[in-house]
Amino acid sequence: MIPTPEPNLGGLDFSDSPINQSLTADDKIRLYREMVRIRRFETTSLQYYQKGGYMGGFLHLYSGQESVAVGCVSLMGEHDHIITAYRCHGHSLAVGMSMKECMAELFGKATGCSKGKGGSMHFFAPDKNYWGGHGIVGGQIPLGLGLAYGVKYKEQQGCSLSFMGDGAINQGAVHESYNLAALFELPAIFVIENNGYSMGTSQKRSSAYRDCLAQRAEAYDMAWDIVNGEDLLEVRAKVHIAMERARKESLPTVLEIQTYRHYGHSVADANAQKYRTPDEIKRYKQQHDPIILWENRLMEEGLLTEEQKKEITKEATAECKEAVAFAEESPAPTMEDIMKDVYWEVDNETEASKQGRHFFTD
Amino acid sequence: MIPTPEPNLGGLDFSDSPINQSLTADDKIRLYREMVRIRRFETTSLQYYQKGGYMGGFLHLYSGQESVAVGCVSLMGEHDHIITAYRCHGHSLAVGMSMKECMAELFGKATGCSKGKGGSMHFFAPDKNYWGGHGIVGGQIPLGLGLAYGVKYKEQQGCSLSFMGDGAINQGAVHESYNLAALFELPAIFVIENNGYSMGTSQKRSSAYRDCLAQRAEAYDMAWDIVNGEDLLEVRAKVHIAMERARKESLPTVLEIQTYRHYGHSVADANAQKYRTPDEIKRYKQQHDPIILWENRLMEEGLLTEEQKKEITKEATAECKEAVAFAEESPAPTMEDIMKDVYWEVDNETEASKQGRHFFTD
Amino acid sequence: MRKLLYRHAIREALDEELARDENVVVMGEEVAQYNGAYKVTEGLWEKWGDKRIVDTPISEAGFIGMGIGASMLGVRPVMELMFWSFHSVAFDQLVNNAACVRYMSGGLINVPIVMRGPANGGTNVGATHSHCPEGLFAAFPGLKVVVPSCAADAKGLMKSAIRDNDPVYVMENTKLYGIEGEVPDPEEGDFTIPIGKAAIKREGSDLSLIAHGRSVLHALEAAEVLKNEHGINAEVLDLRSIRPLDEEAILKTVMKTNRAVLVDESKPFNGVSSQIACTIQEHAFDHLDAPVTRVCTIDAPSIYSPHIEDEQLPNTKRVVEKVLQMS
Amino acid sequence: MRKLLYRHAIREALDEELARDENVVVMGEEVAQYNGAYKVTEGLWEKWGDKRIVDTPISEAGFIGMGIGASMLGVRPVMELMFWSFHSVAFDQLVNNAACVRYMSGGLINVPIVMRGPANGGTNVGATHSHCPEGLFAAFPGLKVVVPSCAADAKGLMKSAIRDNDPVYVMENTKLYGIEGEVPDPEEGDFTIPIGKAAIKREGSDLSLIAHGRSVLHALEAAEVLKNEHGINAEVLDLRSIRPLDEEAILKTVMKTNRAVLVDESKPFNGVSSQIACTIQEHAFDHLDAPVTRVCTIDAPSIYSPHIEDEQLPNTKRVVEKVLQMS
Ligand SMILES: Cc1ncc(C[n+]2csc(CCOP(=O)(O)OP(=O)(O)O)c2C)c(N)n1
Ligand SMILES: Cc1ncc(C[n+]2csc(CCOP(=O)(O)OP(=O)(O)O)c2C)c(N)n1
Ligand SMILES: [Mg+2]
Ligand SMILES: [Mg+2]
Repeated sequence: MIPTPEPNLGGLDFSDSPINQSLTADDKIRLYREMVRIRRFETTSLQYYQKGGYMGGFLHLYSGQESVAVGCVSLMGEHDHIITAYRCHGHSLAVGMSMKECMAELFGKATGCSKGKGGSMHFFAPDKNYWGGHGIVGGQIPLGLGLAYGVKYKEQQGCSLSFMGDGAINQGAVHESYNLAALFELPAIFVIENNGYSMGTSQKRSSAYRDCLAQRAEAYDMAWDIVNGEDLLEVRAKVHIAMERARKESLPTVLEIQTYRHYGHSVADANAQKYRTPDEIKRYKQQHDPIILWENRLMEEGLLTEEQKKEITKEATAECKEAVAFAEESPAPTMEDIMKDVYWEVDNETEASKQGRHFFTD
Repeated sequence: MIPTPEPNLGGLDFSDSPINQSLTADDKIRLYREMVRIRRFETTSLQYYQKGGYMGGFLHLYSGQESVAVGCVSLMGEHDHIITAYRCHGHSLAVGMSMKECMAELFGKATGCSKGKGGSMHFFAPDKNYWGGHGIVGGQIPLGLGLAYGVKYKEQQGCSLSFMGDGAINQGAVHESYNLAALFELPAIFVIENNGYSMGTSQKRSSAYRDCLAQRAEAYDMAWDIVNGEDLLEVRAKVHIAMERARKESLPTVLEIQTYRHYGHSVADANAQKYRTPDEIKRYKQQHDPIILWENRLMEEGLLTEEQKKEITKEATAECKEAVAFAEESPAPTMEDIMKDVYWEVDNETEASKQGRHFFTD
Repeated sequence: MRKLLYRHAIREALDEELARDENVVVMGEEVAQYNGAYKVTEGLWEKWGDKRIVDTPISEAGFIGMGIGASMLGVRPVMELMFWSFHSVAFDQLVNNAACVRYMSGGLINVPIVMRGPANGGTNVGATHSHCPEGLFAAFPGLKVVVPSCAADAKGLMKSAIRDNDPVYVMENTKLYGIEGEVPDPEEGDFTIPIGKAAIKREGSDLSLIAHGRSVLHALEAAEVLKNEHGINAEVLDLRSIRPLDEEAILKTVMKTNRAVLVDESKPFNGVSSQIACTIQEHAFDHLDAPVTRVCTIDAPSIYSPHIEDEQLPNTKRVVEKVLQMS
Repeated sequence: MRKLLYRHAIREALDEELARDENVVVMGEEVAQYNGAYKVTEGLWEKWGDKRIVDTPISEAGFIGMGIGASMLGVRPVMELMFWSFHSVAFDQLVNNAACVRYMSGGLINVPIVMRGPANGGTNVGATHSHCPEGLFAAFPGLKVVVPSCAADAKGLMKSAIRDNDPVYVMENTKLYGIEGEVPDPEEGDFTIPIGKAAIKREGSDLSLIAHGRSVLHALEAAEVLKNEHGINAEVLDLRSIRPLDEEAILKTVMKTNRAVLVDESKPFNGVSSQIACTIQEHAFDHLDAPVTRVCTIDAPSIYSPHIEDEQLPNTKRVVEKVLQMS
């Protein structure tokens, strides 16, 4: 039996943990830059969404949760894989996707990361071990489990990180995956990004639980931990432990990372200021913004100056502007494009693709 | 938080518990008779299945598990409902269905409880608060939850008992139901009839768990208990507590009742003597048969004589014979019958049934 | 006549049925406190309270199964799927428990439940959120499938669905929620539309456009273009329900015009229109002057790009083109 | 030629592919230690061990999703559904993740997975266990659906399915598992059958019987009866796969015989045959001497009773009757 941790929200300092001690000043600035880039990207997306005529569908912003994606991805090595839900821009940029391909995707352009076929919820970069961006709540979790299965099958030392929200944990497929991960001893880490709400429903109104959501892991005799997501170092320290458990012992973990989203569920959220009080939102933005907290720490440590800070923001802003220009100028997918990327065999014009009718449009 | 029980398998004597003290001698004999009837029914079914030509499809026998259905059903009142999986003959007879309608169903006859449409896995008697008999593993659990919802909605003091196997607990729908039951505070009791195997797979090979399967309830801060199913009195004592919790406090419980099936998974189980050693089977049959154990107790208590015992067996045997005769003589469903019982509105020839085409056979 | 938005027509139907029958309960994700993701249930929770309007967690298999179980006891749940596309996580409950429990019990049980929500493409939400499963569910005997194309139908069919003693799956449309239409005033009496009756939405003589849901709007627009620009006089039949299906009305219009073009947002393989073409050729073979042809969604998963998604769907231009191609 | 049971032909296919490619892994409930509920995988666990032949818990959504995820990394899982009917609890993984992830990623990902298991009625197991979902899955672009009717096809198509880089759903049949057929000896070389090629199983001139899966057997038997008792010479076309569909072969036989009767174990609403009738009338309209008609499963949930279930399904008698009814 794996011992269960005491949920620790006391605000311990995780800078001592080896994985954090190894961070150079450059590393720390890089983490800062990543978070700022994500924040900027989201602000820019929002701006163009609201202008109208640039994007369609949904836009689920990641602002406020940056430390989670950036912290986790900063720990990934060659054989570590990541998959997430529809609130995926943060993870996408964190793994190294360019703002251009991401913005072009939002703009529905053929130069987008998914050629304009996926949209906001469906960014992918398999070459960066990043497997999306998935719209069906909880549906990505069995896939993430499969990534862990693949890593183990190929006898690599690696793991998968599968992200979901606090609402997603009530999907049956998630529990089936917990059981399979524990039973098959797969190097799978399930990360609950707990921002307190699934759309307009608070954690208490959607989930029955004992102390916290991650604790459900005990049902499967699986390790778990709870993480204060506003602290980038705590994220790194605790996720690292889980990743090492996965890589070295081939054992799964459920992690609940407490975080907050600054905006509504999506840009269309008509009740964004109703189910959460304006006070609550303000408090989180002012006191728990992971970027501000990290910035303060770097300032205190003397690693970041006011100028550097401005410079980083300026760069990110410029990058966004370029991305928008690129997206705007890019061509839209054509009618012929609609029929591509359905079957691998057809796209590759193999022998197999030449037998029978694959598509039923006249 | 609901305190979690110490799993108690020490063989305590539950005869003291009030619900058992209230049992008259007649009651105790009746319980015995019910179990014997079920055992006989199964033996007879098996016999006719093996003869060939009488039944089709699957036959999942309940022999060895009788104390579970009989113990649970003996506690049911007016507003208590029950639903189970495909291994349903025991529950069906326990709620008071006649052997005739059950045997006729196995024989695929129009006089069967489901008019020959359901077969072995699908017995129903809504007039007895019995909602089946369901073939998709775990699929009945949300329905059972809905029965609890209905009871609460109608402001009745009652509960639902939803039975499943130890393999079924790994279906996502079960977990969704656990969460909903706890969150909505529904009078739902989930009974895991743990016979140690799902088909050829032992508990250890299908489920990750800490101490036992029912303990997964803790993930939802739900009450749970583990029950030695070979002891009818323990079944009654512990299930009664859960039912009272449901009826009085409108709170759910997960119960794991340990039991054993004497036969293979179904009559077609080619490996029935492989994944379980013949020794194991023998041991359970000889030392843990709930009927023998109850019989011994009644004998010891002087409530049952050797003659009475024989008489009861004889009666059950005669009842089976009659049931077989009834089933044999009964007519098979006709081609017209195939089209009945699809839509309520059509069967009742309502106005609604007269608009448009409902069926697409020429 | 009084005009209502499609979404408000549905809300009115729910409100009236909540008042009529205390067993009616509206359930789904965000239907209560949030007023519904698409505001269909706006104000109902405030009016009817926690017992009648119930928010659920994101557990479609669990809560839909729960609704089915409750309906067996006589509760009459109206379950919202935020998108019908999410049927995929509750499929077992939808096609086995709801559709088959009556049959498997030899008629002892019935399941008076309504499942409702939007089922359409055209909103740039990608492949997983843009399924049109009306043909898929109509394939299961035991189920009824209704697809209203206008506000009046949305109200009248919803009320019939709630009173029906069998499971009825109502497929609404996010692109129609904001469209206004005439709906009789409740003062004028209880307004219902029987399930299984198609409606001629436009009389014509040269060919029949047969459609359901939002495609009816494209058919009507195309009929105008055909009339004005090509002198072709098309009849438009709105199926309104897919099962039961008003085959009589289908065959009648085809026998009148001798030509049919089916407009159907389904993907072409086994879309609703596949079944209808099959039926027409079987039962009106000698009346057909040309093969039945179809305008469906172009056969690929639904694309996101707002620049092109409308082209993947049936639209007025594609309908006109298809008609003009007819021999 | 060497004869093999249908189930052994599949096993041989699995065995050969396990040997050919170390990424092939067979997974499902009871496939390993139990040898498979229907003994299709008999002996494979003993031969290939725990890594290649994997027993799973009863968690179809979980383990099928897991297989899809692993396949994105290049593992090539062959997943058994003990019954295809259990698709209902894994539907999201089957129609969204397997079918759409390639599209939604703009082609960056592919899913080289096989899902296999029996999909048929006729074994008296009732409505929930007797679904024939080949038409249902073929409706989803991104998926391929294969339905072998004999041992050789079962082997040859299975091997092609495993080598295919897209998701292929192979629908077997418990009523065929025990039927013997000629299958080329492995000594004679690697035996595969391309997916998407129909096969003329009997030449004829008077009408075309078009079928797939077990219905091919009924069609062949009916053809014999028609020949011997009625002097009617029927051609029998076995579709072998539903998507890709060999429309060329379908149209060719119809243009030859000018009459088609479709034999299809699907329920009639949006059965595979609905789509095929729709296609034939569209593309061979002028060649048809009579409407395309169909013999499907009678339109109700599948009945249990062994006295009558065979009558609910297509069978030789019903095919002959349907042909004789043709004008
Ligand atoms: C199966 C399914 N049901 C419902 C939805 C609609 N939906 C999308 S996001 C969402 C809320 C999810 O909340 P959570 O898991 O907490 O993630 P967050 O949005 O907070 O990141 C809902 C209900 C969906 N996409 N898929
Ligand atoms: C969704 C689904 N998957 C698989 C099956 C096939 N199946 C029927 S019973 C069974 C084993 C169930 O074992 P358990 O839940 O322990 O119940 P028991 O048979 O022991 O009573 C399996 C795998 C099914 N009917 N439904
Ligand atoms: Mg959340
Ligand atoms: Mg069991």
